[in-house]
Amino acid sequence: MSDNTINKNYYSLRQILESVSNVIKGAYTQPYWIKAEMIKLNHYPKSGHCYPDLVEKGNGKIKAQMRSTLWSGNYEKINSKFRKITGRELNDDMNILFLAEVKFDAIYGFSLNIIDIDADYELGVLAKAKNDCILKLKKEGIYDNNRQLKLPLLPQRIAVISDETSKGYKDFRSIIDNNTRGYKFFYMLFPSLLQGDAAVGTMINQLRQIKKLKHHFDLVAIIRGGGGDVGMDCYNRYELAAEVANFPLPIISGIGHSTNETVVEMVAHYNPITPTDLAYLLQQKFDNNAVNISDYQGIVEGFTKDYMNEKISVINNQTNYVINKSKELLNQQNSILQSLKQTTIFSARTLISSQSNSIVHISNKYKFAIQKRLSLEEHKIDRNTKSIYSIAKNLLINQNQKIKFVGEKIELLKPDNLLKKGYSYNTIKGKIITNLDNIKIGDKLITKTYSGEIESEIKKIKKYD
Amino acid sequence: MTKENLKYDDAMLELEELVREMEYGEISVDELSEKIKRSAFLIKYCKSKLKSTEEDVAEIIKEMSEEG
Amino acid sequence: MTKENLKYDDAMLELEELVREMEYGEISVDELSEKIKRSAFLIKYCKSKLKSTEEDVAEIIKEMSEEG
Amino acid sequence: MTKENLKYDDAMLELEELVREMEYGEISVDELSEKIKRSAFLIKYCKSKLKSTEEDVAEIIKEMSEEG
Amino acid sequence: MTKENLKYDDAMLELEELVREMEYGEISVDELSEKIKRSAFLIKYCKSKLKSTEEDVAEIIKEMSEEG
Amino acid sequence: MTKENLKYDDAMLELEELVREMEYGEISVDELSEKIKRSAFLIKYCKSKLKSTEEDVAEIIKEMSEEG
Amino acid sequence: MTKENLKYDDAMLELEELVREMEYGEISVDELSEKIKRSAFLIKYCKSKLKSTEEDVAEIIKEMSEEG
Repeated sequence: MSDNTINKNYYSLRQILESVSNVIKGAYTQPYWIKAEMIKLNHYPKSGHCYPDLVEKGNGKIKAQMRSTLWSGNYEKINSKFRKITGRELNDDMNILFLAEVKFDAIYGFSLNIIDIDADYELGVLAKAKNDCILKLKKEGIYDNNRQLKLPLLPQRIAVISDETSKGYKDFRSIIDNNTRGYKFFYMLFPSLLQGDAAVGTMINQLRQIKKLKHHFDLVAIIRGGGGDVGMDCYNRYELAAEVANFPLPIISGIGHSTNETVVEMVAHYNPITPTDLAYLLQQKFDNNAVNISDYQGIVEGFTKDYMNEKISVINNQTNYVINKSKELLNQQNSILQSLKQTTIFSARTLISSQSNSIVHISNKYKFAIQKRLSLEEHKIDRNTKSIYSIAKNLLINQNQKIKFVGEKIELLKPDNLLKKGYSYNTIKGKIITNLDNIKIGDKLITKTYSGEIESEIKKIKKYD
Repeated sequence: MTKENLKYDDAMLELEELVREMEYGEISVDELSEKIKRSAFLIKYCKSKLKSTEEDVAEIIKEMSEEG
Repeated sequence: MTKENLKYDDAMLELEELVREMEYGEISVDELSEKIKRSAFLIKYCKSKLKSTEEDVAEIIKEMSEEG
Repeated sequence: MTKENLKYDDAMLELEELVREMEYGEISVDELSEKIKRSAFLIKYCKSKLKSTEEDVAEIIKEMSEEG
Repeated sequence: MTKENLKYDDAMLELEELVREMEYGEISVDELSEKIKRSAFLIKYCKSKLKSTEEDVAEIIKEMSEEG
Repeated sequence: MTKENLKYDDAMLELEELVREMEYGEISVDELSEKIKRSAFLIKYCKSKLKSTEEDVAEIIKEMSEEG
Repeated sequence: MTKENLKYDDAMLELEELVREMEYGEISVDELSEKIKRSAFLIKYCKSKLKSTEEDVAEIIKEMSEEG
């Protein structure tokens, strides 16, 4: 184009710029939703306008860059809505989705006029950032670190990260300082911004300061309050959350808000939500301790009483036992002795009386045996005597009879007695005839009778065969 | 044989023999008288002997009884 | 045999022998008086012996009883 | 055996033996008096021994009782 | 065994043995006096031992009671 | 063991052993006095120890209570 | 352990242990005084701790500046 600069047709700058303006106006008839990173808001408080610097990066390099405009009227409207939805204000370093008119002005040149910013998009971005932060903490294994610290039983010495003017801090102090029970807290303020991006740095600084002095403190309280829900995003920031998670003292957060729990609150040792709650929590700990101590005191006192009573009663029991048992033992022995004595006496008496009986018995037996024996002998004598008498008598009687019998027999044999009965006998020559041999006829036969003799002569002799 | 020397038992024996002889008739009438005389003597003797013995025994028994 | 030397048991034995002899009729009338006399003596002897023993016993029993 | 050396138990044993002999008629009448005399002595002895023992015992028992 | 050396338990054992013997009639009249004497001694001894022990114990118990 | 070296628990153990012996009748009359004496000593000792402990403790508790 | 070196948590732990011992009856009379004394001390200490702290802002600030 440089070759025919002079005689070439040309357009005035205005013409050309108006032409560009027309083209653009023709091409970009409506506003467009554009995504970019707002690296600087460039808010001019005096005019109220903003001139956000927008860039688009890729692989670490800037791929597009542009300054935009956000007129004060829009700014107020957008910022208010943004704040309402996201809990943060428009600020530097934000990825935003905005509605902008693409304009070209001959005087002011090319511009993007931001007429709306999608707060929901920002919300998504924030949520993602928060989620990334949590994942990172977990991945690094520090997410639970602070919660795993042990809170001292008596959380008495408190490093407070807050702002002197913060309502939350005032609330906290008024509860802690005015506790009616006379609890003594020690707290020291480490002042810091409590919201907005800048707060991250100051809070980290103060935490590091406290870390150096950690032997003076039992815990760190992050106290914020009264500031509404704006600028809370700082509590989702990895740098701060990591510092909190890794902090060697338990961190208790009381940052009072109504939005979702921030990452700092998640990783903090405990999150009572509000400064008031935090103060009450601490006071509650003291109360618990006071109760515990007085419980223990009661136990110690009660125990001592019971213990002594028990020991005394054990000893008394043993004493009574020893006394009773000794008495019992002695009584027992006494009664054994008594019974042995009775048995001895009884046995001796029994023995003597049984022997006495034995003697009597044996005497009687003896007497009886003698008498029996004597009477037996007497009986024997009597029996013999009687035998002798009767035998003698019988003998004499027998002999008498015998004599009588013989006498009678002889009487019968006398011849005179036969003759008397009529018997007679014959004799020849004085001899009784017993055979006929010597008898002759003519012999003289004399027959003898009781009254006299008859003389006859034998005439005939007839012998029997 | 005198009365003194004659024993009761012998007298009885003789007596019994005499009786037997007489019973069997082996004795003549003449002897018979003699034998009868003898028997009478013996009987008398025995009776007296028995009587004296009886008296003795009675006496002894009486004595014993009296003594209890 | 005198009374002094005679034992009761022997006397009883003799007596029983006499009784036995008599029972079996072994005694003649001639001996009877003598034997009866002897028996009487023996009986008397035994009785008296028994009596004295009885008296002894009675005496002793009396003594025993008196001593309780 | 004198009273001093004689034991009660032995005396009782002897006495029982005497009774047995008496019951079984092993003692002759001639010995009877002697045995009875012995028995009487033994009985008397045992009684007196028992009596003296009884007195001793009674004395001891009395003492014991007095001591409670 | 003298009183000094005699233990209560041994005395009781001896006493029980004596009583047992008496109960079972194992003691003869001849020993009775002696045994009863021994029993009486043992009983007396045990009682006195018991009594002194009782006094000791009572004294100790009294002390204990006074001390509360 | 002197009072100084004796521990309450040991004293109680010994006492319990003594009581146990008594319960099981393992103590003879001969030992009784001695054992009772020992028991009394132990009881006295334990009681005094208990008393002093009680006083100590009462003092401590009193102080504790007074301080609120 | 002196009051200076004693931490509240340790004091409470020790106290709990002591109370546990008491509840489970593991304390002998010999130890009681000592244990109760210790308990009292710990209770006193813990109570006092509720109402006092040794921390000093000036000191901390001094420390801060020293460290840069």
